[in-house]
Amino acid sequence: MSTAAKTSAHPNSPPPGVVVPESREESASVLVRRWRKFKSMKRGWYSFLILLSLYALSLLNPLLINQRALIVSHQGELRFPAVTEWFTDRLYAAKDLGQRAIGECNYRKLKEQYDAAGGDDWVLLAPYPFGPNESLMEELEGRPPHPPQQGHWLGTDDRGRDVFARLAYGFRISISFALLVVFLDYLIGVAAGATLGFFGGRVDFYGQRLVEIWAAIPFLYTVIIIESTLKPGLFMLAVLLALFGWVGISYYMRGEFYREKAKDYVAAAIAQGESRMSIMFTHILPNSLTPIISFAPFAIVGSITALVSLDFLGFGLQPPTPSWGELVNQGKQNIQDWHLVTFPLAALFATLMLVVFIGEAVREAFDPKTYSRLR
Amino acid sequence: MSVQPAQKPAGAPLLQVKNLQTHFAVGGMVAKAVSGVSFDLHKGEVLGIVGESGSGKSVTALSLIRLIPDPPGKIVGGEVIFNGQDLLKMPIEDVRKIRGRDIGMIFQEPMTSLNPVFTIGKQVMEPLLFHEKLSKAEARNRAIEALAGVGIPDAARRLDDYPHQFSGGMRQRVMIAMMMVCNPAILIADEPSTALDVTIQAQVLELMLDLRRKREGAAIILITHDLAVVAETCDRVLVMYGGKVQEASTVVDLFENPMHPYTRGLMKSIPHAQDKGKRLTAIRGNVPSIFDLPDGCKFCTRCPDVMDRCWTVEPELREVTPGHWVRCHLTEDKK
Amino acid sequence: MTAPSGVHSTGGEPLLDVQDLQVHFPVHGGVFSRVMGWVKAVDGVSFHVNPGETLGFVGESGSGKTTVGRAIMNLLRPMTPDVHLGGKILFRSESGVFDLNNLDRATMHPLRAEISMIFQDPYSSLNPRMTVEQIVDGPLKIHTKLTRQERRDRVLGILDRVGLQPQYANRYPHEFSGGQRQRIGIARALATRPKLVIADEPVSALDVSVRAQVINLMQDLQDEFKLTYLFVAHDLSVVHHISNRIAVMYLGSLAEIGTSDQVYEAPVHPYSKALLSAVPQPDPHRRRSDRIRLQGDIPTPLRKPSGCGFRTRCPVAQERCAATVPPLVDVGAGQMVACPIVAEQRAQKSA
Amino acid sequence: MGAYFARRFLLMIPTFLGITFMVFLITRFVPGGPIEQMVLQLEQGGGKGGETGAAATAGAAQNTGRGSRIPPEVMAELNKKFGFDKPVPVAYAHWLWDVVRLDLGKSYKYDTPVIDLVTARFPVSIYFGLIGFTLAYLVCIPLGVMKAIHHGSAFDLVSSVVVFVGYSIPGWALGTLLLVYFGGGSFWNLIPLGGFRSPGWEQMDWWNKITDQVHHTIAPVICFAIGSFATLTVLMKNSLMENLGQDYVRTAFAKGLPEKRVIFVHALRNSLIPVCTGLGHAIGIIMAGSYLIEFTFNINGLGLLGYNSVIERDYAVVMGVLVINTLLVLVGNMLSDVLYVVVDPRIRFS
Repeated sequence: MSTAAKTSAHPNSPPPGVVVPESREESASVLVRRWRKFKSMKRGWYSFLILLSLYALSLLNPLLINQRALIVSHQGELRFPAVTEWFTDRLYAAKDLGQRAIGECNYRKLKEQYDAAGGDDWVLLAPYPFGPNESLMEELEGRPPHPPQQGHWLGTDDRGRDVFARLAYGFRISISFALLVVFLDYLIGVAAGATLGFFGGRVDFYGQRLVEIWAAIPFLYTVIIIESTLKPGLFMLAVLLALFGWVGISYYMRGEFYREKAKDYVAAAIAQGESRMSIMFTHILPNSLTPIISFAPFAIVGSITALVSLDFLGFGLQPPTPSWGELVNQGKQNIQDWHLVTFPLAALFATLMLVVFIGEAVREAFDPKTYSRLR
Repeated sequence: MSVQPAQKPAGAPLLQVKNLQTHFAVGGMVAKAVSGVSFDLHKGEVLGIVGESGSGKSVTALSLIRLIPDPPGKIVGGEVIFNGQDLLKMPIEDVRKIRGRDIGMIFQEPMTSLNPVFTIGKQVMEPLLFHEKLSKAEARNRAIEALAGVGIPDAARRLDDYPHQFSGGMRQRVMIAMMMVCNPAILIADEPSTALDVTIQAQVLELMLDLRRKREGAAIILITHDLAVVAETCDRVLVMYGGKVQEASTVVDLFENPMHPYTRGLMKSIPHAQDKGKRLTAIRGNVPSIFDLPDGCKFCTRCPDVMDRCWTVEPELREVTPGHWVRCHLTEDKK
Repeated sequence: MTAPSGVHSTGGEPLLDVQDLQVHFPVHGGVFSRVMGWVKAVDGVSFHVNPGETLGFVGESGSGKTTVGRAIMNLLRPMTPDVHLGGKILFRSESGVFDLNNLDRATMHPLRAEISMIFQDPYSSLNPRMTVEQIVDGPLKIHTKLTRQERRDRVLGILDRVGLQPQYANRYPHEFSGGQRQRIGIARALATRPKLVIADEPVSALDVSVRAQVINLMQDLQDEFKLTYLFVAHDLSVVHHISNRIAVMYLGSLAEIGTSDQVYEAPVHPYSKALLSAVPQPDPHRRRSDRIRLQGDIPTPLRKPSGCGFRTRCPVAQERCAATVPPLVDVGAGQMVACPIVAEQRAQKSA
Repeated sequence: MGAYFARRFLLMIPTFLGITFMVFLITRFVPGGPIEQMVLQLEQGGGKGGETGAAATAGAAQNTGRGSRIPPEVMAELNKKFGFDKPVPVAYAHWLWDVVRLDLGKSYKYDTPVIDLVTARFPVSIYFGLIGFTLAYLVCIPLGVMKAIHHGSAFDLVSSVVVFVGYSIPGWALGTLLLVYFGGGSFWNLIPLGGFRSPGWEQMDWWNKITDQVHHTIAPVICFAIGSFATLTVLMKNSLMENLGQDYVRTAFAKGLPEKRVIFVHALRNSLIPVCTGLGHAIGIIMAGSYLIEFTFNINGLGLLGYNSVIERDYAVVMGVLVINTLLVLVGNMLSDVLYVVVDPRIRFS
């Protein structure tokens, strides 16, 4: 604490050499203190770091896990098939790179071909040179799904696609999707809850009735019906899930707004002539976000689960999008192929576990409760 | 060392508290909420414990019957002698037999201190069923009696009502009935009237004092922050600050001759009708957090008469005049 | 109503003249949440406040004293949908007399610089996410055209005046004790140099040793800035100490109003008498033996007794008290009492 | 309070209308509907059943464009049969009127009244759902109470890990794992691959009937239960711990009551309030779970019926299942409200 605080807390100044105990807490906003608290919780913090780096890494999937080569040097000319495909969707035909085949170039074979030829041409493959949607049926022996084996540690699915590649891409999609859904959930939920809680009265009464009606919709079945008929893409699916996911958040938000609105700092803001918008957004909103924020990781768990469940039922993202749920569905059809169920579920489980750990830590940081006991 | 009243009542004290220490551990810091409180409670007296927030008065009261929430609290030392036994060393099961039967306790918040899902009757009957092993019918009659005794109209019918059907004042009456239904020897009241309106407060305090009429020799410990309430109801008073008793004497003596600078400051802080219009004499500074108490005298940071040694040496609680105990270096010098 | 002259009263026109104020809160119920009844929190209250004086408002919980303050601040309509407000709240501003009860937001807005409020709870009345400077700067930002630096200087000046070091400006409310927080609240209330300050139980939540500091501070500031206070509290001794005049409220109505000494030393209304006799005295020699014990609880404002609200607990109640709501009657020297029975007794005595 | 229930009850009506109308609307305007299905069948020479599932749907969708080979009279007749000749509100009103008379229409696929299909499947879903939920409550309430009482102990920490794990595994995911590892694929053969009962159950003696039923019940019920396992346990624990810190608990101790009585009578009674009121909402959760778990274990319940009817565009059944599902959710919500009133006197008397 600064000397100023000292003089006020102790109007009598102590004689030299006498140390008066002081509060050690330094000045920091509520949010900063909560962030520090979160960081101090090791399990949650490390889970957060792990998940964050995995997600960051997965954003680079096209450079790490891809059947297309990173760099091809053909007749002195450098080409970057992976990057080109990533940003422009352009593919290189086999014959352009000197491969005797029809259609797109197979870079693994191209590399063998160049290496065998021993010329100046060379290929730099991705670290894991198989793509998520690439069928390996021609290269692998037997009928798909192939069990785990050398080069394909997690085996292939029923169309001969590499399971690891699909898992990795599925991770990226699952997390992105969940973040999008939760963001939309919060957008709708906060807006609805804040409106009801702030205006109260009749707005609240009839609004609440509408929300109750909405909440009584059998969510999963309705989504399945809509999914089966409209076949939306990733963004529309996220919107669809968000449309059914915001209700819980709006309840929380409404309650918080009611609670905060009754506090005198809001009365003070009205008394000094703040505008309604300013009261809502700069005064009440920041103070009512606390329980909502601590709720977010669990909302993410819910969204990931919802996506995987829908994929499992066959009503999720459109094929051939790499998807964990779709793999599990295949596994359910082929129960002798244990790897089709085990690996995606392990990935799902590990991911959710990390998020749950983060959630526990966030909750503890934002809403610490000390439970005490009497006897 | 224990504080004695000026005129020693006959017989041994009803309750003896010796060097009570209760600490709270929060976020790696330890707060010495109560550090070495000693006093005697005699039959038939009303002992007031007065102090501001953080003075340790409530924690002292709760520690007497070991109602300290753990974590974060812990009674770390001292003795509480009742009927020749140390309540702090007794098995907790035995303390429970004393709670509610021999020592009753009333809390500050009437709105939350009753169980919302049980009827008033059930809650008032419980001590009778457990301590006196009465039959349900007997207990019911005694409960009706007790409720009528605290001025609840139509008690027999209201027995089956739930707490939320009562007003705050009425709930506090129920609380008193519940804690006095077994006629305890000691009633500890922790700010029993603070949450109530003035007119209700007067009723509730009077009801409590009625206990002495009902049971001869019963004593009351009244915890409050309000010196006026002390003046009106108590026989003897302890003034607490920073987890320690700073001054103890009879009420008359304390108001006529306050010796501790803190007590004097408190008295001057209260507006008196005769001094209307004049500035109040305030104590400077703020009540320190119990985590940041000074090493020496706990009041040294705000004391108008502070001396160098006050910062380092904590004064002893000394009997300055018969029955009037003060913890201050200034009174030591006087002697 | 003729104005009893206050001690500090400068005479002339009152700063605030409240006429027959009514605040009724709706009680909703039924399938479509219709209004099923009204809580008459304030039911026909008239009083005035002279410039420079302090009018104390006392009463127990549910008496409506806080609601009066909030009605003057025009806080009720934005906070409570469907609230019914009746009567007039005439405020003498520099730019004329306004009825605060019938102003739209835009017209009210500039007046908010002239009336401000100090709240009871030093914890909930400060936004926990704002620094002290942001809090005190709030009203300045809205009501003045000062530059950032000018505002900052002014904020630091006010903070200094209420006894807070400038280093505190960047701290958050949770880093202060109750007394310090209340100083921040006072600084905020004074930022725009208002004329009228409504203090809603400003010292009730404070420790005794800090309470006196804040009372002193408020009195010093009143002298320095020529403030007029409407001081709402339940602690009679504090109200008596700080007020020129005192109004006693019971169940939404005024029971008695008069100078501070009149009400405190010689209350006339049975309720004021009971209230005063219930106040414990900090003097063991003056223990009350003559305490007037009121029976029962304050009725809920939802089911107010007919006629005089106090008759259910009143020691002198008669049958006729149930018939009509007693008006305030002058019982001499400007002391007004809403009880025909005691008023008649007075008249007989003096006759 | 009467008004409260009247309001809850009245609310069920717009809710029901809103949901059914929305879905009704959707079934109207999307390709691949029942007409296309019929057209497809007519083109293929009629006949019902045969190829089902996604393949048939895909075929139907492709065929929509060239349905012109069907004579217009036939098309008109088909349209009339499904009410497509009327404007949507009128058609909806007709449908609604039928529903009120408990006529949910006829499944084109099974050629049976929907109401019969639904009533036949309904007990199966409820059987698994109820057992699963009862199991969850039986495990979670004591577990939550134990965790609250021994908060911070080794037991609490270890069981927390179990709870976390449970939270991170969706029920159907556990189901597929059980099937792969214990369903006789490449590992153990302990549980049947699904179904409600073995074929030929009717002919078994009573002992085999029971063992067969239990055999088919265990895995799905575990999956049902795990869905609410974590939330329920944590809810119970937190609720009890919160109540143990309340003032009235202190009062109860101050009265000298034994610890057992304070915890198990005073605090527990209060902490069961949120847990009890969740019971009604459980019906909605059971229904949602039934789609996934009946699909996983191939159990012929309401969920699988709904799933298949969606795939086959059997809209009469889709609407029928939706009606039942919605009604169940609404009744469940109502039940929750009733329970709330029963367990909390504060609501009862206000």
